[in-house]
Amino acid sequence: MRPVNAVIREVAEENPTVRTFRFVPSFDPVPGQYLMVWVRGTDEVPMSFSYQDGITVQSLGEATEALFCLGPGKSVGLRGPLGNGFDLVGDRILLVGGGVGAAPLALLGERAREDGLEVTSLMGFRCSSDLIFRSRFEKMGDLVITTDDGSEGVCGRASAGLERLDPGSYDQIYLCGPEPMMMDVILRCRGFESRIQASINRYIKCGMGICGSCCLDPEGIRVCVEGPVIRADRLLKSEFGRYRRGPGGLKEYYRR
Amino acid sequence: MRPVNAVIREVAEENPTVRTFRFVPSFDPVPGQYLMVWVRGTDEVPMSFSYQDGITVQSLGEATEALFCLGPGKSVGLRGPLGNGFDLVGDRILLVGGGVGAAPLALLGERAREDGLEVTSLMGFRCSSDLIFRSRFEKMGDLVITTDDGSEGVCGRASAGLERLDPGSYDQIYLCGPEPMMMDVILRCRGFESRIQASINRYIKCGMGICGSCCLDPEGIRVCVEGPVIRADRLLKSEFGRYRRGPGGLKEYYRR
Amino acid sequence: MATLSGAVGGLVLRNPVMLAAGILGTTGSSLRRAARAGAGCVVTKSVGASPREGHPGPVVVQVEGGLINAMGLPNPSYKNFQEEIDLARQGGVPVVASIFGDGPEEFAEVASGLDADCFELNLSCPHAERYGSEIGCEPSNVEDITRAVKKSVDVPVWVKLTPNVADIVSLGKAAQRGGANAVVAINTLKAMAIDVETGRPILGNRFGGLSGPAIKPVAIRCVFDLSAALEVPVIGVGGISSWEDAAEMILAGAQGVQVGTALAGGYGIFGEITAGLERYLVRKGLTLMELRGAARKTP
Amino acid sequence: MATLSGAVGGLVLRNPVMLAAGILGTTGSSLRRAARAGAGCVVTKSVGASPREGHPGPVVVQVEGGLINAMGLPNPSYKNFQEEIDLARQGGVPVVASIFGDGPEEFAEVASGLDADCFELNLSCPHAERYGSEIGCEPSNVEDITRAVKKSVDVPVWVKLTPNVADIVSLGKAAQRGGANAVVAINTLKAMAIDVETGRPILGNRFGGLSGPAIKPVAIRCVFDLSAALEVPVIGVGGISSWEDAAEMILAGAQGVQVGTALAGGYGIFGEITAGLERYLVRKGLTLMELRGAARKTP
Ligand SMILES: Cc1cc2nc3c(=O)[nH]c(=O)nc-3n(C[C@H](O)[C@H](O)[C@H](O)COP(=O)(O)OP(=O)(O)OC[C@H]3O[C@@H](n4cnc5c(N)ncnc54)[C@H](O)[C@@H]3O)c2cc1C
Ligand SMILES: Cc1cc2nc3c(=O)[nH]c(=O)nc-3n(C[C@H](O)[C@H](O)[C@H](O)COP(=O)(O)OP(=O)(O)OC[C@H]3O[C@@H](n4cnc5c(N)ncnc54)[C@H](O)[C@@H]3O)c2cc1C
Ligand SMILES: Cc1cc2nc3c(=O)[nH]c(=O)nc-3n(C[C@H](O)[C@H](O)[C@H](O)COP(=O)(O)O)c2cc1C
Ligand SMILES: Cc1cc2nc3c(=O)[nH]c(=O)nc-3n(C[C@H](O)[C@H](O)[C@H](O)COP(=O)(O)O)c2cc1C
Ligand code: FES
Ligand code: FES
Repeated sequence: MRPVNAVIREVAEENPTVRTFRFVPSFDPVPGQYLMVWVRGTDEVPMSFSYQDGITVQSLGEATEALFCLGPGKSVGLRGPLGNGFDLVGDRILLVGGGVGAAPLALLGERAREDGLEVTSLMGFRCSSDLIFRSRFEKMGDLVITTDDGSEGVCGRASAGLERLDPGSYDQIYLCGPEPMMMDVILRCRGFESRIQASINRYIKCGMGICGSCCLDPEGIRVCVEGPVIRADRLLKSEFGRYRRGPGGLKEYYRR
Repeated sequence: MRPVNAVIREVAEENPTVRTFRFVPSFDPVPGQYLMVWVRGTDEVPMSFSYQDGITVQSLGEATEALFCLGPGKSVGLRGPLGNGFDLVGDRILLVGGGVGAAPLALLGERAREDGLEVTSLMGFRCSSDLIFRSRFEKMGDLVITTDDGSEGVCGRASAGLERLDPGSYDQIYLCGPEPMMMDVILRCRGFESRIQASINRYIKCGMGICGSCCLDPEGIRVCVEGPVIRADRLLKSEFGRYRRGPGGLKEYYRR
Repeated sequence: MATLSGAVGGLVLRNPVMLAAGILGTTGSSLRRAARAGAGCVVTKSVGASPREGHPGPVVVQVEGGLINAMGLPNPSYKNFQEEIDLARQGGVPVVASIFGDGPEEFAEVASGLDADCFELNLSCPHAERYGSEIGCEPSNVEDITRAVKKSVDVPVWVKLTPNVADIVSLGKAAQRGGANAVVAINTLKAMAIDVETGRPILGNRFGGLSGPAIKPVAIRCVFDLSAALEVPVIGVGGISSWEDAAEMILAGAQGVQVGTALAGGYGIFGEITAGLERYLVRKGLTLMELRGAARKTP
Repeated sequence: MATLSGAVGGLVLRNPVMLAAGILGTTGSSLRRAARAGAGCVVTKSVGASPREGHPGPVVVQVEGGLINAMGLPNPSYKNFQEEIDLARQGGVPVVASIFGDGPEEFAEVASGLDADCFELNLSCPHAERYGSEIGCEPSNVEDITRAVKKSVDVPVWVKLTPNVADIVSLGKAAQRGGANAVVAINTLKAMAIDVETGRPILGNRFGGLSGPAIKPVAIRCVFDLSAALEVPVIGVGGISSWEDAAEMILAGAQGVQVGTALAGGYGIFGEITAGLERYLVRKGLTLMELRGAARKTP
């Protein structure tokens, strides 16, 4: 399938560096699936669905900055929904997000509520002005917020907020956020890794499982098609949390 | 679709120059549809279905002779069913065949009987030893046979036998045989050409309506896909009966 | 209402969507039918100096995304072809005679022997010995043959190029030097299919030319490169089977497009493509001219 | 039970079905996974003298019958690649390092810097300036580069050829003269796709290479021609996505086959193809050797 032309219907500023783009047409994604967003003239980058018809983007570099220059009426090319999304399991679930990682979890939580599940959310941000999707998460059920600077909610990382909850009591935990934060949460949940699903970030180029850019050591999991949602027990046996690869395949280690 | 490999299951000698080849696999043709028969190493030629799984072939030249060298267990490549077959119309029908043109009519008549139609057949051959499918036609209903030399049935061409019948009394007449014979029948049935369907013969190469080898003047009817069965009223407005084209597109006129 | 009419390679056409050479082009009546079905002009089957029956069958084999053909240039020779052109002209659109030969003299002989609205030189058929791409892959041959035909006729001359080379642009430049009014790209890609059950090449001629959607990305690329490098217009052909394909080809730089293999779906294709193009131009508020080559202008 | 094992281009393989260059070949782990999934050997992503990030996206676009890619040879350079090869070797099959460079010296530098079971010289990538087919369409370059690499390593050297030329056989002969142990054909066809809504070339690099079923008939033809003309074995690649495709390629004359685009359907493709080939050989009562090039022997 060629990229589908999608017109930007609406842009919402979620915080100073994060915006939500809503498109026509809409899609039918499983929460956790992603789109390859072709910002014409710049690059094509992966973005998770935060709505059926939308993505929520943090401005980071060339492609995201170019996207931020596009307002309603402008268009992008979209390939998707791609990859394997989250699998809803059990009756009581916990969402743990960090920063823009809240995006796919918001869509997941809303889907879970529609299905009658009980949803608790733990969302970490750097500071109160970084908060996104507060009302979406509040509508779903309990929401614990953490901020690095304590300007809102619990002071500390999302993992700090975990102490206020009983993670073992949830049927399933869903993670999305910076890799060290996700690794931290997983390590604090040793013993029930198999009940944790994480949407992870790797360099996605082809999005169709052939170029090899997104593969996880040592199994060679193709994140773009077998992920981006992967169970924590598999992640623990992988490079996850230690390094990822850059666009040319060079390993980039996380600082400990 | 590439040519399907078909194994010859059985070869029956219908008369000294005509043989029936039955294949595995079988097909699901509308009577009147044809196959492109790839006699490997020689040529690919069109042949009408005379059975669901068979064709009945007159040895004429290179390809048909090469086919005659193949016995049970040997294989050919088949493309089909191709083209538009006969359309069964009404309750009482007449089949008029000449020589190996009896082949598609035998299959048609059997199908008509299954559907409860009344079938009369008029079949012309050169001499009694040329007769094919006598018992198939006899089983369907009335059968009038003509031979050019009078060695069996009515003496003369198939059209001569027409005088024994009341062609206007049939809901539909189905023709297949040498072009002058078919033209003769059609001309004798002026007034109800629109109730006559004829399976005609043109140089078929691609069998898919693109090469232009089979086209009928002056409308440009692509016999390979719009035919080989064409209604006589359309034929009367065409080159039919006057000329056909050879493999290079040269016109070959029929002697009158 | 957007208009599709305009000049294409020295002809004035009601629309830029043509019947490609060798497709339903052996008889005047099938050519006329294409014209009546909406083609902007029609190109005949390639005709040569003497009658040819073509290769033994199979002459076509379907493959994924297209088909391979090795018709072998069957034709009744130019000496028997004028009546077909005359009949085709009743369709009301220009009739382009596709011709082939083994060198400048034979090409000129065939062209001089026919009265047509335009000639398209087949220097690109990949499966006929001594003809087509066998001579057409050499720029000097392309130039000489183009010049020879230009000298012998006073209608536009188009040169159809083969993609089976490292540098199709050098062929286009040779045609331009020879005086071509347009180049046509592409003819089929050298290809082959083998029957797995018997190990036998399927085509009677063993080799053939690949056409259809499979080759469209190659054709788009050739047209893009040619139209960037040449002053004469480029006519795009290869895998066009929808208005989107035609638009893509025009965006790449084509002044006109030809439709071949897609005729397997019937003559309705001309109406579909022209109607689709018109709607598209209206929706975009663009003229055909503005569309042409627009892909080269994007930053 | 028919055996699929045998010598291919100087290696002894358990089966002749390989992972093609640039497909899931950036990391040792994905290469090892292909080996464990049943590949007879694995070819790495092409690596060069210095790290490259590749072209901006889109780097792939799906088209009818295949896809066009313009990855742009992203790779961490040979200096950072040995650990990937070492890990890949745990898959238990030979690891072929695909390498590229801008001339004989750079090719030799890269080859000397890696310990692999075989080298495949990428003289055919159609979308990286100064590399691949830009140099690989000249027989003299092919010969010189092959010779230079042969001198600097003592494992087999394969040369991967571009089909974007008038005469791929002359490239194959050049590789043979240079001492190649096998030639690999084909790399992708020069191609392009344009977005109809915006008129923009879709690939970040504008141009790319067409792969997948669309190009199989072209690949079959190249392999048929090469294997008829060369003494060194030919390894066939292009559009293979089933055992029938692999058989067709072997019938055309291939000693081994490589699978690329079909990996989009998952690693299971290796098992499917080898199982299918085995059943086919048993049914036909043939050995792999008897199958090879059988299409050339039919009358
Ligand atoms: C499955 C998946 C879902 C994602 N969902 C979101 C989301 O919902 N919202 C959001 O803001 N971000 C999301 N990202 C991250 C987003 O893709 C990158 O932020 C974006 O690609 C940055 O591109 P850039 O050109 O602006 O930055 P650049 O300056 O090119 O790069 C900045 C950093 O972004 C990352 N990056 C760049 N290109 C890619 C790529 N092709 N694939 C993966 N990472 C890349 C790298 O870590 C790089 O260092 C997701 C990533 C993945 C893999
Ligand atoms: C739709 C259709 C159905 C047919 N069904 C039958 C059938 O059931 N039984 C039967 O015996 N014959 C049938 N024929 C005729 C049959 O195709 C020819 O007899 C056969 O092609 C002769 O081939 P050859 O190589 O043996 O003879 P050649 O020596 O090549 O030719 C002998 C004559 O056969 C005709 N012929 C040759 N090739 C073709 C071709 N590709 N297309 C059409 N005519 C050709 C020409 O008139 C030619 O002069 C049918 C033809 C058509 C068009
Ligand atoms: C059956 C067939 C016959 C053809 N005959 C000719 C021909 O006589 N002369 C010619 O220049 N091109 C010939 N071609 C090539 C087409 O004109 C066209 O260049 C090619 O098929 C690519 O276009 P398509 O993909 O739309 O078919 C033929 C193609 C086919 C499929
Ligand atoms: C995404 C992608 C990346 C490729 N990278 C390389 C490469 O690095 N080196 C190379 O020699 N060929 C490369 N190729 C070409 C393939 O190895 C192969 O020759 C081509 O794709 C045809 O085979 P296929 O149709 O099975 O894919 C690449 C192909 C694709 C699709
Ligand atoms: S991004 Fe290409 S394999 Fe995953
Ligand atoms: S046989 Fe080719 S168009 Fe009918």
